[in-house]
Amino acid sequence: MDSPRTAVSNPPTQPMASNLGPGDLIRRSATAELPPPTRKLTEVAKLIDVSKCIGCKACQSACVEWNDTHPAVGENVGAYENPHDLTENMFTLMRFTEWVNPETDSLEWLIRKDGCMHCADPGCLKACPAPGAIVQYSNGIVDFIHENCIGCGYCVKGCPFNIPRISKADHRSYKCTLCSDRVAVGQGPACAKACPTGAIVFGTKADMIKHAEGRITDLKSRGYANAGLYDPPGVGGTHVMYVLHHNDKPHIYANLPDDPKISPLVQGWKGVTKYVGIAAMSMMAVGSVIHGVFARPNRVAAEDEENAEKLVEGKPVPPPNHATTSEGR
Amino acid sequence: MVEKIQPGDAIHPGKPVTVDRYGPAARANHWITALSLILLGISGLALFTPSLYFLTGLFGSGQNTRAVHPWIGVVLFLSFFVFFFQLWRANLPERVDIVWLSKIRDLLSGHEENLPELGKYNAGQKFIFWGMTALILVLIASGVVIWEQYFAEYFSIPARRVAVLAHSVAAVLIICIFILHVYAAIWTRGTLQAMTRGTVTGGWAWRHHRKWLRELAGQRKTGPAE
Amino acid sequence: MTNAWTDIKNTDLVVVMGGNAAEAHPCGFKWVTEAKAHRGAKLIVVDPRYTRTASVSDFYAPIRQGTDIAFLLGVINYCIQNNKVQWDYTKAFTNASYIIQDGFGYSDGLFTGYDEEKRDYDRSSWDYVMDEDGFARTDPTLTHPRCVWNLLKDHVSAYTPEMVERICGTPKAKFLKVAEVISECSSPTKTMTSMYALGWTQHSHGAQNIRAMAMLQLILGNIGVRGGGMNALRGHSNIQGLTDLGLMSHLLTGYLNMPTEKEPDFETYMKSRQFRPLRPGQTSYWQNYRKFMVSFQKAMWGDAATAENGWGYHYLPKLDVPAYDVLRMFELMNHGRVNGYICQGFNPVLAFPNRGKVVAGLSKLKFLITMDPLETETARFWENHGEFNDVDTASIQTEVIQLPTRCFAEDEGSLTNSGRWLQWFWPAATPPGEARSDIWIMSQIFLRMREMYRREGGAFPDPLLNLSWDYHDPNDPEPEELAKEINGRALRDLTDPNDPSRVLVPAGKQVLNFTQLRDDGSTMCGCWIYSGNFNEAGNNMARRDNHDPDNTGAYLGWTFAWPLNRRTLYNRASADLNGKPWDPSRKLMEWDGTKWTGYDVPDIAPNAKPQDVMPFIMNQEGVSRLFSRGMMRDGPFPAHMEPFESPVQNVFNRKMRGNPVARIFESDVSQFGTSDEFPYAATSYRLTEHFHYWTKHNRVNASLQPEFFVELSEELAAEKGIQPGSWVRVWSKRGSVKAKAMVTKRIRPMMCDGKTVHVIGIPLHWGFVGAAKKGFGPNSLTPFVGEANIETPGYKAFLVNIEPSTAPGGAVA
Amino acid sequence: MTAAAREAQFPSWDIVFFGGAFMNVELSRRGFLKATGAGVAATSLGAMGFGAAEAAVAAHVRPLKLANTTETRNTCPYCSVACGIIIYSKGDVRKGERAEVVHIEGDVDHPTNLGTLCPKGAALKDFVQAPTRLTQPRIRKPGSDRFEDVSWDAALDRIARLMKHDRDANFLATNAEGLAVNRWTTTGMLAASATTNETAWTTFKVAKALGIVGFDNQARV
Repeated sequence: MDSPRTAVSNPPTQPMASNLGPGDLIRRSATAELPPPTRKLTEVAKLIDVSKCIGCKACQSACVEWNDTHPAVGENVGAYENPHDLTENMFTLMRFTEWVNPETDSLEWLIRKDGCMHCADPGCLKACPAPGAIVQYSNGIVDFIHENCIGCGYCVKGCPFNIPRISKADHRSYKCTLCSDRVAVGQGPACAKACPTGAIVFGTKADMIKHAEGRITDLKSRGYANAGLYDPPGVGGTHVMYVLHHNDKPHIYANLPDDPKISPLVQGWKGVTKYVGIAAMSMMAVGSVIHGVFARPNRVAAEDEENAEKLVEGKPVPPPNHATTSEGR
Repeated sequence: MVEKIQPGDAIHPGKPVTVDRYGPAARANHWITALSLILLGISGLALFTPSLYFLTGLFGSGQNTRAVHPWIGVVLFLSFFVFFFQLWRANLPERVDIVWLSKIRDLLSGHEENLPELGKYNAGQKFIFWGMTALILVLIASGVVIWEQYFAEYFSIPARRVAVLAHSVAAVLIICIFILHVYAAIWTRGTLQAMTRGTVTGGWAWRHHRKWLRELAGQRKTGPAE
Repeated sequence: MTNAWTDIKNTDLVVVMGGNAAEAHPCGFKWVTEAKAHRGAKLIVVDPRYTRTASVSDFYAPIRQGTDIAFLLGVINYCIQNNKVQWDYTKAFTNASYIIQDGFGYSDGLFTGYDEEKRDYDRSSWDYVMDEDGFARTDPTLTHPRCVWNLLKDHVSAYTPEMVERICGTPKAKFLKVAEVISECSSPTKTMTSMYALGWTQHSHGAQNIRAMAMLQLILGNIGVRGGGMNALRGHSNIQGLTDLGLMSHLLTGYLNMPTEKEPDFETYMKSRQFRPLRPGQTSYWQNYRKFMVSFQKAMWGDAATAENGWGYHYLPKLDVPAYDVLRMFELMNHGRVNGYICQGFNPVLAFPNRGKVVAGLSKLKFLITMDPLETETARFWENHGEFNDVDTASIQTEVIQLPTRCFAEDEGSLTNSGRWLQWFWPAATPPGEARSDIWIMSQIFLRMREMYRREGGAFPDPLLNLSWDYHDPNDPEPEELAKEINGRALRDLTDPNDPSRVLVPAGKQVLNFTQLRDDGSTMCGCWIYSGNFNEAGNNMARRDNHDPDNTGAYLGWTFAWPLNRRTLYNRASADLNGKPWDPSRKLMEWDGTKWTGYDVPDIAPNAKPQDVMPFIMNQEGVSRLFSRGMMRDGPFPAHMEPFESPVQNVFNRKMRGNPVARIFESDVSQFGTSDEFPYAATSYRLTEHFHYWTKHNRVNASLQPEFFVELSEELAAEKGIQPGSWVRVWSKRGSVKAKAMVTKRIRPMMCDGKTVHVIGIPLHWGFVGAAKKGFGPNSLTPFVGEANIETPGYKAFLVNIEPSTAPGGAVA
Repeated sequence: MTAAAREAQFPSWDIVFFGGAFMNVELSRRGFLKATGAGVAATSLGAMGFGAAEAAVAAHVRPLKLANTTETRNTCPYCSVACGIIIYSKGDVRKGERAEVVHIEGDVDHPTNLGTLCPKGAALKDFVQAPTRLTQPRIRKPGSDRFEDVSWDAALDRIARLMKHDRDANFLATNAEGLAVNRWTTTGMLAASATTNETAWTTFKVAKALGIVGFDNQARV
């Protein structure tokens, strides 16, 4: 079979050194001078073939077990999504949409696995104020380093896909790590390993694009003329990609953004506002200092004190400058 | 519009004359506000730009900084608005403020005698007062929207993005105003004691707020001789 | 399953009907997606609901639950009308050419011989015309008007596309599309696989649902070939094993039958089991019945089983009714005629129909013993949980003993999967607290009772005292010892019949497989079909060679499959009468001139010439049966029958209710509802997030699907004023449940016989213990009626009513 | 002994990651993961002078939680696809140690599931460790509203006594025609379809020898 495997073997039980380290970082939040990476890893990607997905939630289950999270037992609100949204305890979520295809008038149950897209240009990382709380490895994984996270929620605003969730318990931000700990020892992500139908596959990004092409050809042969790969250029491409039967309208898949980008507001905030703001505050401070140094202080003269004493004592003092004060009366 | 004498303002004859400008409560409040603003500035700047992130060290950690900043904001908001209700009448704009502003060069170059006589506050002080008021409203409102721990979930992410941008811009402006305020207080010698001891000298009042002094004198609003 | 899970990748068309493979068997369904991705296979789903399986299908057609026979006979009719029949296969490998007796006929929805009083048929005329040598007469030209083929053609002719639409509610165009795609698989180079489950079995006419599809598969030539077959997707991990091992009322191991009162001695018992071939030269494998039976009896009673005592035949209980199935047991319980009940890993309070009757029955027991790793509703049936289990605790006089058992992670042994693979597994964890293995518990009960009988005597202690129990540690037999016992061994030296000096198997050694079993008491074997599982080569169930030469999906080196490590049943049918594969690209078995070769273990003797021995050697005919003679109580052909509770009447016979021969207990007759009172057609099913009533104990699965709900269409919700996510009450003649409403486009009203039919879907995973929210099961509503042949309760088609409601009393959390 | 048989004897080694039963995995696939930040490249990392940085690495990427666990081949107990699973435990029951399940994952060597699992199988650990697992024999007396703990001995003696009492009272040795029928219809048994064949055989022997005819399993439900 030529379909990619999600893992080369069962996870090892022998201690193994992790193979993702600081030398592999290509971006680190709030860090201007990152040492250049010591090597360039091949980019990886998780490909989610929505057309193969049966919505079984094995990915959710495997994710919870691997990451030792504790999603709450909620209630049914008349939908198959459970929990009802991503949470700090549920890094991935099947989203279900009952969509009637207007062209064929037939029902399609669109099921999309939501979760971090591992953008090449990650908005979360851009927004993050805490040095090293969000890192990007040269293989494309965007990972949250929770020890460094301060829980400000800026990543939430930075993310074009509405992914990170802040824990109310420990005030740290959580999302899919692409199982960086597994990838670091030669394993695919837990969700991809579990996926019963191979709707989730993992490998190099180049391989995944190739695999997607095969899937798209198959879908086109089954009548999905607009089948395509979702690898949005607005965020520089992603390391989690979708094969969609209707790639011309991603929004029908539970509001998957048609053309995601980091919001201009966030760009403005983290860009021009920061630079202009710092410049303005600096100029203000520096201007004050310069003025203070070079201009004479505004001192009260002895004459002023005398005038004040005269006034208090009822003696004549210079009259008010009527030309300028009369209006105020 | 008649400018009222602020309660508590009074003249004490002597050499030099001293004038009560701020009572103890007002001064305490001012310093609470000032301290809050400084802490907010520090913690806010730490989260605003990575180059200042080290400032979180003052609060123990980034987590603490994130946690404490909004609460300080609440303190600032409350203390400032106590202040606001004390001072807003004295800060209402007047035509004289325009004249004063038009001659601001004379002020900066030390020719204050060319400026019109002023009441308790000059246009610069009023600008600071109203600027702070407006920005604090923007900051508290936007701050609530992005207060992750309690309120953020009630607002959409686009709204939060607007809020975080507004918060940043407002913060930059308020820091600028803060610098102006502090510098003006230092440059104008004799001012600081208004907020430390609560009094200014008669000369200071004569020089900077002559109308205010005249009014106090005219209303015989004099305290008992010491 | 006739084929293995891994074989599904070889198919061209997957028809999922009477099941929801993606939902209930996701990892097996993988092989459907493989077939789609790599062979361009198509997937068709026919179901009352647009299911998770439908979500990845190429074509979906709705069908009213319980009308699958009409649909399938419609497809057979379509194939015959359009000459889409694999003729060579049908003529050679089915009984199409067999001549049927003149007495047999069918009219008004009934076959000949119906006795309304007895609710049974006189089946004597449902048989072949025999010649003077006792062989069945045939007409290979298929021109004889009484040959099976012409009777079938006539029988299915009523099921036109219009009739299918009228009965099933499937729009004609959709039915025709399905029929057309299926009929293409009559080509020898195209195969179709049928994947079904309890959506077909849990009807009063369940077996006939399956027969209808099996017949279709036979005329398309899809049985015994790669990518074909009838694939029953079984529910529990070892349901296949427990059935194979005969843990049922009417069975012994390996599908040997329990004797009945009509068979007072061993020879009488054997007389009706001679299974003489019905065609000259055929192999009828059941002719070896005596060898298997004697070896089984020797395994049970060792030296106490002798030729003189019919190998301990008198130790075996004799049945007076076809079976003491669960419905009968609970009926008896309600009459106070059952005192004790042992539930080993079983939760009847949620599993059996008409929960009210189940709980009433349990309340009349003197004692109930439960063995389970988890809490069950059954062990706590006496506990009041508000609306969720509203019982009067103090009045329930049942003594309940709850025994904690190990679970899979702490246990060792083999499980037989749906594809008949016996797979060994090993323990990994220490059991919690004092949990003990089921083997230990059963041994303890046995040893203590045997000791009591030894000491005190009592009713017929012999079968107990003589039960073979020579284990290393009688208190706790090792799984491997038991597996060896199942495989069987020589009790004396087994010599070559042609050369008595040659010892084939020395005394005490394991037999190779069931071909070495004897009927003279010289061998013992617990379960003949499993024999070969643990022979002198070792534990074959633990083999882990996952080589798959030429990617056929056979995996002959992986564990052990019964029988004889065969992976595809009837695999000889993958080749034509000359032994050449129907599809050379999909070769399974091939006759090389002297023997059968290929990727599997041949289903007939390896040197049986292709023209001589037909593939279906478990049938006396050697061929498969389009006409099943008198072997099924409800007809030799399937015929449309409505569920007992149906929104519409049977269009062939408006007076007929349900399956005319299904057993109904008198007390249950008044418990059937009518469509006037209960207008909506309900069905029950499993969800992928849960496994029966186990995973509600698991916090992860509980969070993935936390709360009981029912599914209904937007149209019905609008009509009833039901909001999505709001509480509704659903009730039948037998009970009432409260659930959250899942309003969906995936269920649409259907038009059946001029009437709008609304479907309500009721999943089955909630109860009153565990991590998930408290809820109900569909069994509170379902009728107490069994399948006519094997008494599988019907859960898939019944009538309910629905209304907006409020949260149930008694905390949901 | 064939290789397969040997494996059968020693099935659950901490196995095959570096060799062994890889038959169904393309070797070429193993290449890419090394180059993608995956696996086994500790030496190359050291060679690049990052040996000292490894402590920092640990703080970055979570250390693999399966390190130093025991691996056991098992079969998912739910449906009859019978997926191969691997149980990772702390401690080794084969060495007589206390062992606790740390994680359960699909077995990639298994031909049917190829390492995949469904949402139930993927969460098996929480079945093994469910708070509602039973740990102690208990008895509910007639009319009582609670269970009481009892010892195994007491529970089993009681069961044997109850069963013998009922069997002796209601065993039908012969029917009306005097034919030996050896039926015990007043006590029934439901056998668990999730137990092993070996358990089933034990259960079968005991139940049929006792003459229990009200005997069934989940085949029908």
